[in-house]
Amino acid sequence: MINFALDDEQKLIRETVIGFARDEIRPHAREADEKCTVPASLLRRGWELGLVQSMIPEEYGGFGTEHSALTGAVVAEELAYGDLAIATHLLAPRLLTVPLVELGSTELKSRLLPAFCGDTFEPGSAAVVEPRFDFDPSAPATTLRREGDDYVVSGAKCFVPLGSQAKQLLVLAGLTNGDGSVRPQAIVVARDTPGLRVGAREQNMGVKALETTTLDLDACRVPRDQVLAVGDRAAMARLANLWRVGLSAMAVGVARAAYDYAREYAKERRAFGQAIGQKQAIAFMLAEMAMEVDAMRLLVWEAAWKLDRHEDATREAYLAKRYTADVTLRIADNALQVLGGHGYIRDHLVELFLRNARGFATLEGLAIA
Amino acid sequence: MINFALDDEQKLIRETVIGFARDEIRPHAREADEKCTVPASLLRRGWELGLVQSMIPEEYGGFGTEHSALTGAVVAEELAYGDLAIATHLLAPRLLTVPLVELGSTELKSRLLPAFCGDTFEPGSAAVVEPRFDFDPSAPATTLRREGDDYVVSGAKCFVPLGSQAKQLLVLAGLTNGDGSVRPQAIVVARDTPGLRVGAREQNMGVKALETTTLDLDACRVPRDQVLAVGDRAAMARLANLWRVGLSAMAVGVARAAYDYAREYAKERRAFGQAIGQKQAIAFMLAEMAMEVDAMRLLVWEAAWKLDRHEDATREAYLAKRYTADVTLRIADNALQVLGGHGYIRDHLVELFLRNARGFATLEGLAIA
Amino acid sequence: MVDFELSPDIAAQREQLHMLAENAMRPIAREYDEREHEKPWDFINMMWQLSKASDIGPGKEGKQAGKQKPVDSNRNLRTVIAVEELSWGDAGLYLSIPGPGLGGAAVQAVGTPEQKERFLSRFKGDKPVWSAMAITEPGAGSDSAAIQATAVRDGDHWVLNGTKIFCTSGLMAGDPKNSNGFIVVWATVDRSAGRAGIKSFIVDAGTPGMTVAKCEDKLGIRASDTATLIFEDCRIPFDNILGSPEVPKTSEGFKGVMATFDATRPIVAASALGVGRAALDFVREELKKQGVEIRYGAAPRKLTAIERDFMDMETQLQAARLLTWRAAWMMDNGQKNNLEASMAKAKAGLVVTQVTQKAVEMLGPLGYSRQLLVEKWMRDAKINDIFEGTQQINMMIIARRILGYTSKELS
Amino acid sequence: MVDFELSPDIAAQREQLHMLAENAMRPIAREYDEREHEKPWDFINMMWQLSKASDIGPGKEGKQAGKQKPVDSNRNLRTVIAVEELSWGDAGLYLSIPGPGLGGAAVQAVGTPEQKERFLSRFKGDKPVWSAMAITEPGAGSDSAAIQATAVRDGDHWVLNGTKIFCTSGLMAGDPKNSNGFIVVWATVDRSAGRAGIKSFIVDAGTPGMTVAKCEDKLGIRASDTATLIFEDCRIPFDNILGSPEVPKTSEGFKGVMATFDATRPIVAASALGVGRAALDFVREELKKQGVEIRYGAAPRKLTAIERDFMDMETQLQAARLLTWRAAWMMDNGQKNNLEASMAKAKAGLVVTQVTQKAVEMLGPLGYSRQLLVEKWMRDAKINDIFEGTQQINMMIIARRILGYTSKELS
Repeated sequence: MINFALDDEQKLIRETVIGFARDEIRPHAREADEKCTVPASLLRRGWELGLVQSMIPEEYGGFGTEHSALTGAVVAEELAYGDLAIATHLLAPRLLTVPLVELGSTELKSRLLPAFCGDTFEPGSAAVVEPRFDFDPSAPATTLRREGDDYVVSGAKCFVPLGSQAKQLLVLAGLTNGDGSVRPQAIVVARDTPGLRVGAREQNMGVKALETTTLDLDACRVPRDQVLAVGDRAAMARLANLWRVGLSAMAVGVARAAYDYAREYAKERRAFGQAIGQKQAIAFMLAEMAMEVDAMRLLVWEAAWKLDRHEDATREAYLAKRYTADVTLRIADNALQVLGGHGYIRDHLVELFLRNARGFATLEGLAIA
Repeated sequence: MINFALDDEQKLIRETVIGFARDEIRPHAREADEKCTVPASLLRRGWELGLVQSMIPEEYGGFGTEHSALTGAVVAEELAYGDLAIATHLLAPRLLTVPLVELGSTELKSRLLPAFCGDTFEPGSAAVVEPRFDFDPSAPATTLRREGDDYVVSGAKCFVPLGSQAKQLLVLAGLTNGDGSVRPQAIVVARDTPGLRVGAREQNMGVKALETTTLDLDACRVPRDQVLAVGDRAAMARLANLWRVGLSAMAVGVARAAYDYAREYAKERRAFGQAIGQKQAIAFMLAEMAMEVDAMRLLVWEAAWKLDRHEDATREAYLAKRYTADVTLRIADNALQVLGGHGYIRDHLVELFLRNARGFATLEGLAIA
Repeated sequence: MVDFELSPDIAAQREQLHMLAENAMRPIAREYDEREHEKPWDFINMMWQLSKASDIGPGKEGKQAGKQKPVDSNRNLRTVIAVEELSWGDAGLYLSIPGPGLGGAAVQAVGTPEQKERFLSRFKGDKPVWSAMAITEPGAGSDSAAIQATAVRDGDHWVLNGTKIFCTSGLMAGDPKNSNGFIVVWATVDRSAGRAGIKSFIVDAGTPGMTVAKCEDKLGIRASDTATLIFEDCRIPFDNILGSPEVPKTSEGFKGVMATFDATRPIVAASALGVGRAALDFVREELKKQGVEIRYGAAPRKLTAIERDFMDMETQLQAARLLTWRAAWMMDNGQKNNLEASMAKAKAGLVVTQVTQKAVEMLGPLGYSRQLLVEKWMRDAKINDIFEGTQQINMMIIARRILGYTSKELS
Repeated sequence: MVDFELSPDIAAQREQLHMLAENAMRPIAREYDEREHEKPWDFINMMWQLSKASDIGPGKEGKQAGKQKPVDSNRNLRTVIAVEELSWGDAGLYLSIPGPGLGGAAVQAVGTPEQKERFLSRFKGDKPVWSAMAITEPGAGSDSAAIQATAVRDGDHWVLNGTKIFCTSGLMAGDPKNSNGFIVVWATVDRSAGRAGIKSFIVDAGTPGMTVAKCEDKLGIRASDTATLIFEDCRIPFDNILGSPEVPKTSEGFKGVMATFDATRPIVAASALGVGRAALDFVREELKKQGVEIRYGAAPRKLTAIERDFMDMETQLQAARLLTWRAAWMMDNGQKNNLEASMAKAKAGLVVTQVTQKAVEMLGPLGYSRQLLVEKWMRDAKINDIFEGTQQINMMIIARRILGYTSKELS
């Protein structure tokens, strides 16, 4: 039965996050980008929202609310509206906890989840992307092979959020099938595992406030129960789709941030005796932004909804990610154009939105719905 | 030494063709499309311009002016500006004569060329396109094989201009190399060759006034000297590029026709108390058309210029054809949009420009520079 | 609670209409494109019987569109789903289907109970009946406020004068030989009042003084007539005015009239979606035959150009579809959807234009040939970027909404 | 006779500049992006010596740009070729090169012999000298006619007041610590006269009353300073006005001032091309390493997505390049190129923005990283879509030209 309205609980969460993004995140966006760090106070306040703890079952210390990709998408959009780097930092622990809750053994969960139910921000992470031109998340070059009761992981990763802080990381590796084909497999690896080396902090064009590092895995030995849902293709596909929906939702947030910024500027700024928003060339650009922000959100929601029904959402999630990456870039670029020369100056946030927007086509597994 | 100016002779030819396109072709464009035929009077008057005869050497009865792809591009653009279907009909004989003059044996030329130097329009044609989804001009499915002193051609063609009228046709076939790879090879085939069957007239979305037919070749035997420049890859590449430049130039003509039509309409038509051309949304569409028409022409001229220097122009000609096909479609579509509801009505020519414009991405070998 | 699944009854209706589109529309689609200005009477009569017999089908749409608080709480959604299926069959034939259409929608939206009884009851009869909306004038294009047609009160009559063009189904609704229909005509009762002076009037088919002057030759949707209507001292009963005869100080009344479009724009968007999906389905099948697979989830660098083109087309169509469903859903839920209706129309009109143009290209020489319907879909599709407000008009409406500008501040 | 081949001397100059770009600019490009607001003095001094020693190099551009009938009949073409090569090296460093720049171009275009002698001779000295153009104001973006800065005559002086922003090289040209340069300032002598009242004035570096208030933090081109200049009762000699002090009835004079842009817009376009080509060259190399070949001539259906993307980027850049060469060639041949200059600027600015953005994506994770220069090229590129008239301003100019509208009729 078609319905475009969030339920009351989702509306409530959204309201909370909207306020937090507006009052706490946005005011720090510029400084965080310039200083390449997220202020600790912000992490503390963000942690108090319980966005990480909420979906962890009560037996492990969480609130035990059922995981919903749609709710996750709503939260991700609103936080990213505040700032993408701060949003990805705040939600990074979920990169580990969500797969754990869904796929981890009871033993593994009771060993790792309680750490994420404390009073202070607990870093978590996932190592998905690889530093190669032809990186393919469906067939990672990082290898995973069985050795006795354990598994051994080897490979190189990049764009690992909070790489130097997370004590536990979810690593995406490739398990070679009998026919030589490779299938993706998620494993939990502790940072102190012998052979694991956290590389230098990366310097990227955007998302600068989020610490990302490279990661080298040199024959890291992991016990079998840290390999999640071995051989369960559907589970791994679902995981990839949760990543896609998470990042797509954040793209919508960034696009909306750029659109709102440009729209307000266009109403204020005057030229040729009018507000520039009264010029069709500007007005139509803004109209397209408004239309596409809504269109993108609906595509993301549809994919999230399908995930929440535990159906295969590969097509929807994949197409939503491609679409939001392209359109968000165009919107950010047009937003900068609306501001003209002022958009090129770091006094305004649109150039930051543009740098962040450009990341979506490349980034994978930096957020999860 | 960079120069963007045509020489005096080219300017003279262009002036003549501009006048002809404006006074003779354009007035017949709509009726020709509705009746699916080009009036004989137009063919007679067009023939008198000597566009076909000019580059045929004097010894065969022509004017003997040296063939220039650039001049050919200029002529093609201006004729197509008048109407694409009429232009392709008028220039169809060149599809045979140009390759003949460049690659034919003296014997073959003296046998076939004089027919194209008479007082009345002499149909000629080329059969390049094949009725298949994955048609590839660089590897035609139509086969050509050696048999004793002769060659034997078999296959099916479509989009053959003047298929039922041309006594001689240039046919593009695939000659299989030793390594099994196929290379394109042009051959001259007489319509009365046993095994050759001209199919029914095609019904297409656009270019309706030009008769195009299918063509079936069932083991057609052709003497060796009708196989042009056997094994000369460069010659065949040049031929393909001459086709590309010819069609690209016509695309520029169609784009310019649509742009001019929309611009004049926008100056006349009033809404909301102004000429609609005074609205940025319309004005900027027109500005983009003007800019792209010039950009397209320069790309086409560069490719033609390279062909006239007898250098390999594959990259330039191929890219120009792709670009002009895409941009001309967009321009025609925007031109229709400028006219709004009136553009959708056949009282105006823009819908015709749109239908014709859509053909360029698909058509090959329908014109030659 | 967000849900993207159609309710079982709507899903079932879609199934029925899909079969109808496939079996009754596709087979005659080409014929009535080539035989422009001839009417598919067998199809028309069949659709009329069908719409009376069952609760499904287009006969209902118009009657239902525009209701703010409809009996069927999914009426507008049901309509856009139905229209997509029928337009998947053939957009021109869909538009030729008898029923209230835009004219009826206007009566439904702003008519008095008496008017609804007097005019909408006809759609329950045995013979096909059409009604149409006449707004556009030769001089005025999209600028509804610049309407020149006049309505002058003369006792208990209105006297209409003026010329209307681009009236969809005007021939079927306005010529008594075709049906006992009516035309809703926009005219001004006080030109000095601008938008505020514009009212709509119901003119019965065959009313002396109203003549169907001509039907346009078009690029596409040729099964549907697009008529020019001329009004010369055309006298109609005073009661045939829709809404109040008063000329208010503000242009609120005009806004009311314009509100009809909030109901009809999603319907146009839905028709666009149907044409676009027809092309997409055909291309998908063709690619499959050619062994071209669409690898959802593949690394961007591994995609082929044609594979990515297909994905782009598919995504664009789905984006337009969700905007359309949302606009209809909002109306079903009594929410104002002026902004969302224009978004749906603008997006769907543009997307279907591009998708069908691309489809022709993707099919190579065959795509350009009239052997297949793809080239026809491209011609049919373009109208959706134009009527019920061009792309530009809808972008303007969106822009005014988001920027909070009046039509004076942004035009 | 149409010819697309560069003359041997220009080709040779391009070769030299390419080596210079590769060896002197690329190695320090990242450093001066990271160390914003620091100046590459070694590079600056080297370029100054170079431009004095040889006839090549950027030192000449400004001096040459704008001449309607130049001595060197290829001067403008030579300039755009040179600027593309230098910007291929690094756009920010190119903009930081000492020389007449826009200010000098204005003096060259409309200055008196005396003014040319007095101001342009400085560029022959031993120490690097910059000049700059100050037009934009905080309140008035692209709307040159709305300039608020005033110039009031006081005996044989002009007194300037106002604030100018986005002045490229304003710090180097306006601060005597950096060079014995000058700023060409746009100000109105009669606000009531609108465009007609706008004149340009030459202000020497260090003139009391002119202060460089700040330099902007930018998205890209960080090696080049973008200054804010404040004028408080800044007194300059009467003779420092460019052109006539009279306020004509028409805005012809203003048109004259604007004409400078006909010479400078192709130069901006050329700079855009250099950045775009840097990205394209890099992607080509990378694709080759990855075994991705670009198959020109292949059937459309056989192309990979990335292969087609590359072809599109390449074609777009070449289209922009040809428009740019044409605009320069026209000026070299004494033809008015106002329309063509705007076409070149609009096309090149848009194309390089899109090409560099795409390049980042095509290189995957590495493209987004500051290890490579690609992300920097994307940041640098965008300025070309903005300064010297934004994309929108240039489209407006084109539209006015083709439609024959005045700035009143289309704004």
